[in-house]
Amino acid sequence: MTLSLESMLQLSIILPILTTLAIVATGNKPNLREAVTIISSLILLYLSVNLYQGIKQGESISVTWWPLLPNLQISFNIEPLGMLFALIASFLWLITTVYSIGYMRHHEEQNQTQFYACFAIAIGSVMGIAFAENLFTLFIFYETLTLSTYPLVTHAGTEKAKKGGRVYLGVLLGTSIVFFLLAIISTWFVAGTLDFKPGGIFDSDVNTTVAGVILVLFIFGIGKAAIMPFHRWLPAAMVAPTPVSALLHAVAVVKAGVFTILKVCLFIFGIDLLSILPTTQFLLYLAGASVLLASLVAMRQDNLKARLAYSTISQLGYITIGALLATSAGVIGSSMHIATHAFGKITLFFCAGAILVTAHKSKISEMRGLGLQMPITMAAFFIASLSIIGVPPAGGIWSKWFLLMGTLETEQWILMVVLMISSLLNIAYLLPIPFHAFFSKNNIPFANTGTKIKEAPLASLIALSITTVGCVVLFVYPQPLYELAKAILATPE
Amino acid sequence: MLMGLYNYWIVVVLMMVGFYIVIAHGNLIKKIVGLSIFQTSVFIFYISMAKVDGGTAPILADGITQYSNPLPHVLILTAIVVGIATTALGLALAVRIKETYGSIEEEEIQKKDNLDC
Amino acid sequence: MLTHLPVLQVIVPLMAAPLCLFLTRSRLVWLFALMVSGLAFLISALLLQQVMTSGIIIYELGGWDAPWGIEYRIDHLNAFLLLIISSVSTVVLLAADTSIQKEIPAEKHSYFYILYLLSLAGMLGIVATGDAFNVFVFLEISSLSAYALIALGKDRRALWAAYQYLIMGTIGATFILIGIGLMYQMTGTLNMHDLSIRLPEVAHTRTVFTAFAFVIVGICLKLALFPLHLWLPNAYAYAPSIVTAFFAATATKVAIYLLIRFTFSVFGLSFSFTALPLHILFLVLGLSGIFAASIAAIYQKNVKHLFAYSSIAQIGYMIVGFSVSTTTGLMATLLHLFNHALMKSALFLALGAVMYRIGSVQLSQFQGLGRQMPITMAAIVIGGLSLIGVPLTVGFVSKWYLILAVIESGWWPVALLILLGSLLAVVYVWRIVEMAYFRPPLTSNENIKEAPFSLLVPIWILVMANIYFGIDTRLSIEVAQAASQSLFGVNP
Amino acid sequence: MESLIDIVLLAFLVGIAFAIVWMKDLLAVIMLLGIYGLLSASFFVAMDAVDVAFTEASVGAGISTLLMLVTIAMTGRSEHPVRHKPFLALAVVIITGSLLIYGTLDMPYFGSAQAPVHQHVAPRYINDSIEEVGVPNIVTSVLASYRAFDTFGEVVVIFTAGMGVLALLSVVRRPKNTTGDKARDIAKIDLINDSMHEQHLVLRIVTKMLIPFIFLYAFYVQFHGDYGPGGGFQAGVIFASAIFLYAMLFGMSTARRVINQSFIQLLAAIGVLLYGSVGVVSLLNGKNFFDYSALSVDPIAGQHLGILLIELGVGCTVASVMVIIFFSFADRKDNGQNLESNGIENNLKENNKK
Repeated sequence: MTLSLESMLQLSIILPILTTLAIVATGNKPNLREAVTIISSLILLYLSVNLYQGIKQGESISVTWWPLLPNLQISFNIEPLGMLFALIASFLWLITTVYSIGYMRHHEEQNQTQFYACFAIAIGSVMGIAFAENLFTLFIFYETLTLSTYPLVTHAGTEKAKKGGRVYLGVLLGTSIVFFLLAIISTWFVAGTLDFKPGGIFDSDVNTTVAGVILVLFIFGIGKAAIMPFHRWLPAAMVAPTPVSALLHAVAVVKAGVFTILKVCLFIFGIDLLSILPTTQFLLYLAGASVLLASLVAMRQDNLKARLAYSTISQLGYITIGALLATSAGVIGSSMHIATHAFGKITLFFCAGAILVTAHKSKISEMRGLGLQMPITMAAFFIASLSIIGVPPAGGIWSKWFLLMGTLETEQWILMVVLMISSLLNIAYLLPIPFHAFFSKNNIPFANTGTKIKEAPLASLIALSITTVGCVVLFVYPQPLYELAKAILATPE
Repeated sequence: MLMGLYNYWIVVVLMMVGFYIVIAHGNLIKKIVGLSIFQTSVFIFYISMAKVDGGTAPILADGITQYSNPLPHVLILTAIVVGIATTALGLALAVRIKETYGSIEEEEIQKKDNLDC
Repeated sequence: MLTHLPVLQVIVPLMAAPLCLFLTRSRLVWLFALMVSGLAFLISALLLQQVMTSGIIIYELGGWDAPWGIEYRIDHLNAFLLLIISSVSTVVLLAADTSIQKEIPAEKHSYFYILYLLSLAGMLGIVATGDAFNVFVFLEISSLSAYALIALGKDRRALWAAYQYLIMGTIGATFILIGIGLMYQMTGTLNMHDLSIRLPEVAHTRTVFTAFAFVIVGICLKLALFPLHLWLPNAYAYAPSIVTAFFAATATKVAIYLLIRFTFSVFGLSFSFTALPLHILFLVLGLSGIFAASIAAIYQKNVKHLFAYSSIAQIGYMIVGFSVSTTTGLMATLLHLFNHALMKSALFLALGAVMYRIGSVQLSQFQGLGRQMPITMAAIVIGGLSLIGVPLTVGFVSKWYLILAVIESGWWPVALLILLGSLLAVVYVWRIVEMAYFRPPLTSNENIKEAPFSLLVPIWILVMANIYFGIDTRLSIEVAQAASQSLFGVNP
Repeated sequence: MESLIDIVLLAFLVGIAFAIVWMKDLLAVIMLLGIYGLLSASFFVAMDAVDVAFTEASVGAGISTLLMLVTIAMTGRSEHPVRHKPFLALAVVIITGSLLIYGTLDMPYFGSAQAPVHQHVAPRYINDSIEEVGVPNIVTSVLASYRAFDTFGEVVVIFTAGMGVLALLSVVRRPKNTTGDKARDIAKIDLINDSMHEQHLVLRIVTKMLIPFIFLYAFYVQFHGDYGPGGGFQAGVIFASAIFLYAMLFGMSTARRVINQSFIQLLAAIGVLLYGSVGVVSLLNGKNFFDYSALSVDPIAGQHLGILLIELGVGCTVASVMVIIFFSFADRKDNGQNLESNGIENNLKENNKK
């Protein structure tokens, strides 16, 4: 079967939507339904890898659909950053699917068909975001992503889920309608185009105040990047089933946010313009504050998922900082951090979910000694924590290294200190968890079960092992990732 | 000016009396009466503008050269019909309101509606 | 026959209405009315096509040339409106037979269809005509039938709402009549085109100014422009569902059409916007309408009330686009005219389905409906998303142009306010979503099933139109642009 | 002299209008409104608008007064005093009024032949209508030919009102109207008739004699509209008023037996259709809608025929809709009293006591 790269690109967006239909059609037969999901996620991964090969050979792949509004096409084009995002997303979708089959069945959740269907739409939207050729297309998929994940977040259907969903939708839809859309229309008005172009689309003599305001609108508008003060939706979304949280935090939603920020910084404003805008510095400090504050809040959380959520907010700040630094090191660091954080965070969430379904624990204080019961899970947790902190032998160190380089290059000393402190805080709030799980034997709430090993469902276990291995691989063999990240800036002008 | 516009000024007063009855009175029948006065006054206004000094009714006859303008007459014929149609419908509504609410006073009807809510 | 399309457009439903009395069974009357409305739709589509290819069509009634006779003058704007009205009417009628079974006593069914057709013909007549007084006559046809249709609602409050509407509507019509009289007095003509030529000579007079003010206020009453909107919520809430769906989509649109026609074509842009400070006036009224009505919508207990208030807010958007008075602004208004007709008819028709099954549209009755009537509720959700302005629905398209128009004029804070207004829409739409999906069904509603097929089909035709015209915007944008440009005197 | 009449009439109108504001007794208000209508009709005569005066007299003073009287018979005749302070209403009225006064300042003076209304459009009607339409009454030729479409709209408006009133007020006839019931109904009617005979013998006999003349007059007005004031609308109203008179004196049930509900509805529809079909015929003959010259070889003859037919349509619809409206109100009233006071018999007893 020889498909042109263009049709592969289109297929990778359409496939998940077709999958949705298939899932709904096969809703009554769980086995068939999940087989459909797995097969299509395999195909999607295959498509992404092929596209990646194409990109590596320097081919340019772009497709234009139809103009939604005059001169505003829905069109797609693959560049390295998008490719990177698409690869991560399609790979992790496969893993998450495997994981959720174990999780959902074990947990006996209701409405699983709705769950898988929305899941597939969400991935389709992510693909659309990753490959979008212009801001307009990106925005459309950005919104479909928000809406398709809403039923996932409120899956439980309880009063608490309703409240969480309210915040989730309120913040994401609110910021995107009020700020993001305004920023897009303003850009359209000022620059006359919305196409992503290396080096930006604004004229060199553009009024920097106006551009600066637009930048602020963008950063505030992209609520998915969870920059404080628009971060509330992330902890609120923790009411979702764990695979959803994993998806939100590692794969789809937050990554779509920071990805969009990177895209906007690089291809709408361009590094050169970005560095002279009057508001950049302010936004950098805001992101820095976000990093630090979120870490501090994370320390105070006893609920594991909530702690991980705040940790995510803090890590997203890193990526935003990298994008706003407007240096090559910063950009490389940011893009690599998308990948390394994705693997690290998804592992952590998988572990949290595994603990919940197996030991029915969600509070950190109750997890002492759990390592004896669930050694593989807790070991994976440990390695993933290292990746988030940025210590060998996990991939996180590389991205953090480049980010630090970026701050050094631009002599942003305060931010450098912020990053360092935050890493220390990471240690303080992540490492005690596996540590206590393995070594706090005195205060074991599991005394009656003894040390009998009772691990998570097999599917979940496989999934979390793979992502853990991924963390390590990213440390040992970061070359392809680095190449891809470097290629982002090397795109011919 | 006084003689030239006197007619129109009176018409304005008539219109406003009708308008006042519509918006200030609470009785549904009275409101429709007000509407009638309001509309009839507008008719008077139209007909006034059609008049020519020394003219006669626009029915062609020998020996007459000056006729009043027939167009406003035509318009007002239509408007009168519209007026009676509105009045009939309004009264029908008032009758039904009386049957279901037991009153044709605005305040009492509002009060009953508020109780329903 | 093609040359007679303009008059057929109005005459067909107008003469079909009395014919209904000759049919005995209400099912037959329905089929007949549906056929007639479908024919009107076909005619309007042909008309639009004719206008798009060959420009303005003039039709002299009675063979008398204007200004002595009455002429129909179809340009892009009219043709667009005719299409909106006749298409919505047809789809809504499709659902009528089923819906009115439960809302209107059987012996009144034929009157219902007669009045419906008269109302349709009245609105088409207002839009098609090029004569100011003829506007008044057809305005009354459509209004009188509207009062009666609203009064057919089950609740006794429908009577009171219809009465209030009658009073307000008649005041509005009389104001318009006064305005037309003053214009006639200063120019001697009633033909709109002729007026637009003769008015500039006397534009400086106080009489013309007064005429303008009266026409505008009269239209705004019909338009339910904030703060003259008080008649609208109850009228929409207590009318039979079919009537609400039809009027919400068309009645206020016709008033907006009149506003545009009188300010742009008859009085002329330069006069209209200098005689009265329309820019700032309509901007302020539009924005306050958006906010006041959206906030009121949030607190409604009756979902029909809720969407009625939302309609007032949406009128605010159209008025803001109008107040910008640039080609883009007007285009945004026209697009929203079309798009809002699609949204609201879909939503109110879906409420009709709920009414059919439950017999009430109180918000509290929506508990658990997401499970019991999933297809209907999905329609309401999509309609709601469109109302919010989510991409890939029609609501997004019009909002996009509105913001663009506002930014083009440099009114940045207004853009922000408009977007904030959309957030309020999120709130009121989501109240329904949460009620339907996050609560268990009421015990009294346990046996509620999905709405019958005959209701779902028209609802989903409209919902699909909401999505289709949100994705393929060529038709609506092209027509709106052509209409807007021709009003500004630019040759498209 | 003319202006004196003018001033006196207007002064009367203002006086009556203010009196209506203050009156609390609705019966008096309605009578005053009737007088208001009559006075304005007289004013229209003074303004040379004879056709309008005719219509206003029959409608403003006649039909609408009658309808209002029937209505207050059902709703009660006293108005509650206005409790809230009418300052807001007063302010709105004063602002509107001042705006209008402001608008009058640049108006052409009353009666001035130089006014634009007499310079543009109208001259053609006055000068050429006799050649183009061939009817001496210019109002008729404008109404029925130049602006025939407006008049068609007017007929439809009245038809709409008829349908609206029916939709609102039509009384559900019980299907169990078996022969026995019918017999009882007839007996009831006879009972009323007898009692009426005793009471209003003179009135009834006079009415019986009058009715043919009223009909005759209606026909005269109907067909003479081309030459003098009058036409389908006025004729229709006069025709209907004869029927009202009959119904009032002989009782609704008797009137119902003479005039069948569905028949009268169809008649209303036929009027509209007759009017419209004249237009359709001209369409089919390849001319524009309502172009009467298509109706005959000779354009003027065509105009005459067209005007005759549409006036007939107008008369037909107006008369039947007026009857429909009046009957609906009157039926509703009887029905309401049925509910309140155990049927007609009680009323009869009351009447007999008097």
